[in-house]
Amino acid sequence: MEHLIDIVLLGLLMITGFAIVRMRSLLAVAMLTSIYSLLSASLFVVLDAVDVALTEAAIGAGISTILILATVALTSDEEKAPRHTPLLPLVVVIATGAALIYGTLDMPHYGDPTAPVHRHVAPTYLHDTPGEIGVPNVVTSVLASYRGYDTLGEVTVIFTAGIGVLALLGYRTRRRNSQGPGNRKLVVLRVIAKLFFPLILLFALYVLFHGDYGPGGGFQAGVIFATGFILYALAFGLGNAQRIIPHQLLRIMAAVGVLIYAAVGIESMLLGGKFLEYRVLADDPVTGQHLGIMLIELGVGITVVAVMLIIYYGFVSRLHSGDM
Amino acid sequence: MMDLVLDVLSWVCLLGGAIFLLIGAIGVLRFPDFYTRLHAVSICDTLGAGLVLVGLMLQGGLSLVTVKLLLIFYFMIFTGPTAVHALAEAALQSKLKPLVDDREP
Amino acid sequence: MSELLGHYNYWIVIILMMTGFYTVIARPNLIKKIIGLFIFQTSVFILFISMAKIEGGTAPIIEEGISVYSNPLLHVLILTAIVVSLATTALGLALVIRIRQAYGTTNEDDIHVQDEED
Amino acid sequence: MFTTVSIVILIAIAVGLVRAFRGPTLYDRVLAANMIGTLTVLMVAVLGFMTGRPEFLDIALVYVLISFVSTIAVLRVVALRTGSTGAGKK
Repeated sequence: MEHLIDIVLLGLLMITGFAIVRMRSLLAVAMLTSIYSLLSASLFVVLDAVDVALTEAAIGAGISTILILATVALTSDEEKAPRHTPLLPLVVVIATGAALIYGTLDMPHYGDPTAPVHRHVAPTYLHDTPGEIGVPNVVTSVLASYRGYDTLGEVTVIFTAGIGVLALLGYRTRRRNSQGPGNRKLVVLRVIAKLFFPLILLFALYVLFHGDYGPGGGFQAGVIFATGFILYALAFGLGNAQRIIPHQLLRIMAAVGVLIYAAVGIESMLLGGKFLEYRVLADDPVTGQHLGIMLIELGVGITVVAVMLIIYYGFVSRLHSGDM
Repeated sequence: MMDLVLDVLSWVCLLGGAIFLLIGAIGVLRFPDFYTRLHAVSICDTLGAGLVLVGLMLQGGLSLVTVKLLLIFYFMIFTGPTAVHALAEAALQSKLKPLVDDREP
Repeated sequence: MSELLGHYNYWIVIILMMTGFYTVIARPNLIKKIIGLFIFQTSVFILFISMAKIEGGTAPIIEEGISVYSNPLLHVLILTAIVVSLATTALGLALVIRIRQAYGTTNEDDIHVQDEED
Repeated sequence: MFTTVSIVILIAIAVGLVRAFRGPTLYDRVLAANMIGTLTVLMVAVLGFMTGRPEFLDIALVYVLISFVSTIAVLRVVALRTGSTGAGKK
């Protein structure tokens, strides 16, 4: 049965991909991109990757779509036809595709438990996690502990992207919220936003600290937290959102998150371990691991929230009316 | 005995939800204009989704799963209508005309 | 038949990948190119997650009474890759906005024409 | 039984996709995206029960929130566009 769902979802994804290429209206393409993300996220659930599904839904269907839409709104909607007939690209693409498909013939079958990818370090992680780290979610333990260096690198990449967007788009603070004529139409949205804003933030904290036991962690929680603020900004205007969490604070937060992460590493060195070796952080190795994972997830979360909001503010503050 | 009753109830709810989802989907495909399609989507969002979630709650029994399902239910009954309302508002705002039957009665 | 089912995921992934690739190289609109890149990235995610799946396995969250789990390592790689993909998408879109400011267009062909005129 | 429900959900998603492709207005596409969001939530919930690990409903919760916020965001951005240039009708 799961096979059937897998096959149907992949088919739908393929059709959506073709439609995205064919369609000329970029706003429509942005909507299809959002659908594409949702479909791939549900595919990840079918393929057992719950953490990945959580991230893809929050990032692909949420923030990416909003950014693409904001860019379309800032530039132009219609796509011009290409000047040249796309014959050469078509040949290149078909040739590359054929070569890649030829390459897959040597790959192990889908779902094969003896595939080389399952023979290397993954069994060790699965086997050692309960004893060494003491958290049930192996994805969290690999992400935060076994491969903590990688994750530090990723967080730095996010931080750099935030700086890049800041350098390219700058920011414009809005002191006052414009009380334009359109605002009375937002009553329903505002009531709902007031109701949901605290719930979303609470849920983000749950995802952050429950990440050891279920799907979740710093990346996902950060994005959900930022989504809460985006909802607030949509309902009450960007100016009011910036009053709650001003731009200066965001820039500090982005740096603080990375620093917390690196500081945990240095702290563990000072306590006589290696860089990011959490078990020296407490008397009991397992408690130390818990503490370390908690702290670095917090750092990741803070950076991700800050960078997401920096990006969002950067894009949306360029839209003219500033109502959102 | 109690288990059997709960099971049957939950199957009834799930099947009912599925039927409403199907009806909503057909409506989205077949209705003539945007404003009529909104009605079809509302069926999916509230009745269809609600019944499926209730059916799952009956399966879950008294546990954290049911609490989460309740939370999803709670979110859904608020977000669905709000989103549809915002959509209708935005469409009206952009002067999208509803399709009117102007034949003589 | 088993050959077909065994490689179905990979083939669809390659078709998606090529769709994204085609959009990037053949379409002159810069936003469309970035969306093509997004499709390409997602296809890579699906490739990795398909490889991580083990028949009869379940999500890699340890619980009593379950012995087969899907591969957590690939999940970790893709989890971080998704966040990085957002970072690249955001940077790309920011660049598009700046290019539009400088050239007044998001069409690559028009930009080339303007560059040649200068 | 879960199988039946998930097949129905898949059919409904496919129908929603058809609507998203055909349009004709942007609002129809947003409507289709919103519907697919709802259906995905249900799909994830049913899948959890089907595979016997229903504790992953957090994902479904996130989907509800995200699809709501992105629908609202789309509408606000489109409203800004129609306000300034009068585009976005088709």
